[in-house]
Amino acid sequence: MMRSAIMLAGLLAAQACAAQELAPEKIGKTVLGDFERVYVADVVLPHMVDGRVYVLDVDLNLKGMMESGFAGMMLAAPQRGQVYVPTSFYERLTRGARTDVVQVFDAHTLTVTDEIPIAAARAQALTYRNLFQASSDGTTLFIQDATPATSIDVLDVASRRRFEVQNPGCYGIYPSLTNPLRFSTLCGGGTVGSYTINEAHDGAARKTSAKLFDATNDPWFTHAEHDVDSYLFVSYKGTIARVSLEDETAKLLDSADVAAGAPGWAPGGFQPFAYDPKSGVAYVLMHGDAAEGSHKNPSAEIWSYDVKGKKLLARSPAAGLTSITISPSDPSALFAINPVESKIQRFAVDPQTRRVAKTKEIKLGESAALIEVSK
Amino acid sequence: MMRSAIMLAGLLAAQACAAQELAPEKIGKTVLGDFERVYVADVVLPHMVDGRVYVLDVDLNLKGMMESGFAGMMLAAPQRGQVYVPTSFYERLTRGARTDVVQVFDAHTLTVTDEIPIAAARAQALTYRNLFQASSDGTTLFIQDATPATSIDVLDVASRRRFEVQNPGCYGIYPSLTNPLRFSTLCGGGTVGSYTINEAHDGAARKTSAKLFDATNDPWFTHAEHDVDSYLFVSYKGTIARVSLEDETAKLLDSADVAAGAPGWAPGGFQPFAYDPKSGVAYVLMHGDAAEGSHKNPSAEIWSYDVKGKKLLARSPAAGLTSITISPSDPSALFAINPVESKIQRFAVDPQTRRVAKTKEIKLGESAALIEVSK
Amino acid sequence: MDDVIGKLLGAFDRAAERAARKSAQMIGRRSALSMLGSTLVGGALVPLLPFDRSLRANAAEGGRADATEEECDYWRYCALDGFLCSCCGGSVTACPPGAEPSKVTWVGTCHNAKDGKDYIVSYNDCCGKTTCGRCQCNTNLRERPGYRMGVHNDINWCMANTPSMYHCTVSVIVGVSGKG
Amino acid sequence: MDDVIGKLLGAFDRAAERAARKSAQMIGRRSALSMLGSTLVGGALVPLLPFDRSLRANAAEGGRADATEEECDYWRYCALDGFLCSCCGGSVTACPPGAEPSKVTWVGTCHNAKDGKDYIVSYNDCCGKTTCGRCQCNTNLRERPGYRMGVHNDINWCMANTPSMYHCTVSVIVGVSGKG
Repeated sequence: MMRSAIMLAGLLAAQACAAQELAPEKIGKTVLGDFERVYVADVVLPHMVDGRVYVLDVDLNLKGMMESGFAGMMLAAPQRGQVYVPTSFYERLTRGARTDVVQVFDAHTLTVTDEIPIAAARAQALTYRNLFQASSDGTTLFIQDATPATSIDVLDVASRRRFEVQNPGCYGIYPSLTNPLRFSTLCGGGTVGSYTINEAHDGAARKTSAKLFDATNDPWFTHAEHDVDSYLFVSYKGTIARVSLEDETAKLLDSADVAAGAPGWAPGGFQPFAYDPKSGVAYVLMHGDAAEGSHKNPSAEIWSYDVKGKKLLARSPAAGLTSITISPSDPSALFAINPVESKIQRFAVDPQTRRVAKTKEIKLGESAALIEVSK
Repeated sequence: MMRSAIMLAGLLAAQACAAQELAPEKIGKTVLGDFERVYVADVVLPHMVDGRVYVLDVDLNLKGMMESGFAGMMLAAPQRGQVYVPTSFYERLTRGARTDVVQVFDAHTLTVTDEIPIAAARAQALTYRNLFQASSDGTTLFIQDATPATSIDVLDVASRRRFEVQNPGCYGIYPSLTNPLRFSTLCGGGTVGSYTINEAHDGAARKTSAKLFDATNDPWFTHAEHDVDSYLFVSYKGTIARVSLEDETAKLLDSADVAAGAPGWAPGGFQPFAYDPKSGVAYVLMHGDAAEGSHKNPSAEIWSYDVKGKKLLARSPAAGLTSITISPSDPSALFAINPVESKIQRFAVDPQTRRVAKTKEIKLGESAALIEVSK
Repeated sequence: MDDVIGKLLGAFDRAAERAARKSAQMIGRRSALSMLGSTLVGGALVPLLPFDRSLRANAAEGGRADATEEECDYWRYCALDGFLCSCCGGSVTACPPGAEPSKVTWVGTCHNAKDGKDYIVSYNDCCGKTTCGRCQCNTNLRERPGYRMGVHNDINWCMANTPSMYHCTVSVIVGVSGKG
Repeated sequence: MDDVIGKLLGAFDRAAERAARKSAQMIGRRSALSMLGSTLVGGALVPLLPFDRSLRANAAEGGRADATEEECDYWRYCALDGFLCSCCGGSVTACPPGAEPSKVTWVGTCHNAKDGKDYIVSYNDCCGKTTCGRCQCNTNLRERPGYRMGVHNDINWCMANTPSMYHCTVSVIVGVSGKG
């Protein structure tokens, strides 16, 4: 096409005045380099068959997108230069046979280079981080199923072998930070179930923790953050719990109350907090007039909370956010989803005061719920 | 599910105070009756895989929807209680093998009851009425193809046999109003090509009219309206041409100039006029400051024009419309798409003055382009 | 009341565990589901309501008394995440044309200001049509994460239907709450 | 100029007619297209420009001189119906990651206020990704209905690509117009 277009342009140019005119151009294609990416998963509720994962740079320039189909999930695998996007396809868009696969996107071309078939039982859910995770060494993928009975599919990426473990009454996947054969799940009784994959890699034994939280009165959000050696969970009322998932049985290490001394305030959203392991500061999306049923309310403020020191460092106005994350390479950069204004926003953290201020935004997304920063 | 839910409700009710409480309910399904329908085809440009045809009653209550996939078309077949919706499906939503079919929807259940395979060559275009039509007796469907070379697929609904006729340099399908074996097409040279299907029903000879319009300086919109025995076309500058497509060769019968004496005004939109055969009045979407390139501009006014008497009867303010149609059963009811406000609107025609006034509207549609009223 | 729920919740988990043992040879979720059918689909999911009612806030409680059935504030919609079928060609309790009620559901407990009672509402998704897209609501009274699946609303409850495409959500009264 | 276009337009139609005769046995459009390849895909579509330039209105002509490449008023976008690739991870002339330029295109003739010249712009759709959805433009200078296909923009110009999914549109200068 372009060759002949240029020939043609030559023909036309011959008839035209020659000076200073713009030269004929070639159509380019775009391949992404190795910059740090902000991934925004948008399930597009009004058109759920057409979900997508947006790819931005840290300056919030949109660099491309990946198709995530109907209620797809996403997980970046930067060490492989890939992004995993499990989803469901139907023979006739909304009807006919259902096929579930993990689409393997090349992180530079944003094309699907591979597809791994999975059971048509994966949770067709809003994009929560902990419904689709990888083992600490990246060799194994964990997929939350719900039919609505819950189970977890354990998929070896290289061999594509998979097996299923039941997690009845439990939900969410929290891989051990050090042991690639171990992952945990949150259970409705307030316990944590921890699975250890057997040597044959075809099953996993489960051990249940003591009761660590009150799922009735103050449930934990399923979103969790990593510290260096432990996970942090936050509860509807604002308790931050530090939990070790490294042993056969999960253990509560510590807890702190973000909202202590601030009645009526509580965390909210789909990804209600981010955590900076270096400074030990959590950034929590907080709303006032908190009440039963307000746990997905958008933020009024971002609270900077010293988890180890158990101290509220700063409260910064930041309206309309339901998901927040932090750059692993630059802990002064927060990224958030503002579904009220259909925007993705960047915030800068003042390293002294830990106050947070909006520095950039882009109009993007319709039902975005998950935001991740990754090389 | 409902049975056991009701059992359960019984159980619970036994524990509750008895008086005046709402009774347990059954989940219902909805089947549509035989009312006159307003069909609105929306290609949903921001999510083109998820096009839909909305079904409303004439009071603009939304009654349901039909999936029209990627750049689908629609044609009601009320005598069969069906709606034809040709579209394209891909194995993996946006990639993989393409399959084109005519989906046959039951007009009462809005489910797909049949699928007729067609060539993967149909024009994946904005929903223009004349890209997908039926013969006067309803037995044959005509599908405009574009690869971009243009052809028309002729499909016998009962036998599903089809053949293809080329219409190079031409576009659009205008079935004869009386002869089910004849259909015409508009050509870039300003002529009309008319096809007559042979007795074997496997080919069609084409005859080309005299030059009827100036495709360079004042092209006809491809949207056309029926009179009793002829078609009406309108040009970019506002000429309404009456054309007979009943014979082997198309003939211009008459023409009139809607915009005569109103410099700067011209028709615009995707479905820029409607016509009432009983009164001979056309309702034309008109915009001011008309210029080259403004032919899809939304309306500022609706002009009521007596086509036979060649007289402008009324100018009524009606902003933002790009498609308009009329009820076949009630020529005082106009229906229009307002993409500026994402609304579907109903207008009443005053039978004396032919002035038009908005009477109802519903927020609906993202990229709706075609609106049809049908039993 | 809590006892009833506890038992049913327990039954749900025990059924799933039984299924798990039986499906040790990896027979696939569909089979597991059909085995669960009689307990799970047959009702065990409906009455999960393990929450302290004292937590209720008036603000979130009863919606607006004058809200229409096409508004998120309508009293029955107190824990509804999705599109109202009443805006999509159906009604509060009926799926729009072409859509099938979901076989499994989540529930809410909503306060009806008119009679002062609390009702258990089954939120059935309507399935098999493309997402309606109109009247999107997201209310979460007593909604809980997926480890309390029967009161979780951030998942496609058409999951057990074929096809499992989500269209919109109805709100069906299945009973009055014990404390109503 | 009009002569050149007339010849090319004629060549397009003749090629299509030749293909039609050859495809009398219903060999399918894909084959017909590949037969057409050398003339049709090879360039005949580009220079369809059969319009009286005197019709031009200043208002619709040149966009806004200060418009950015992410605005519909940018001068090259004078007949662009679709999403700007410059808002989707590509640029004015480059497809975003994963998208392939369309094999066939429509053209516009747009006035560049900076040098006072009119350029022939090829509007290539970028194909194979889901619709971008950002920066939707609909400008129609010298746009014509599908019977002048090479200057028609209400159709998916990914139609000859596999897959034919539409993502966004680039605007590529292919030459300066004869009257520029």
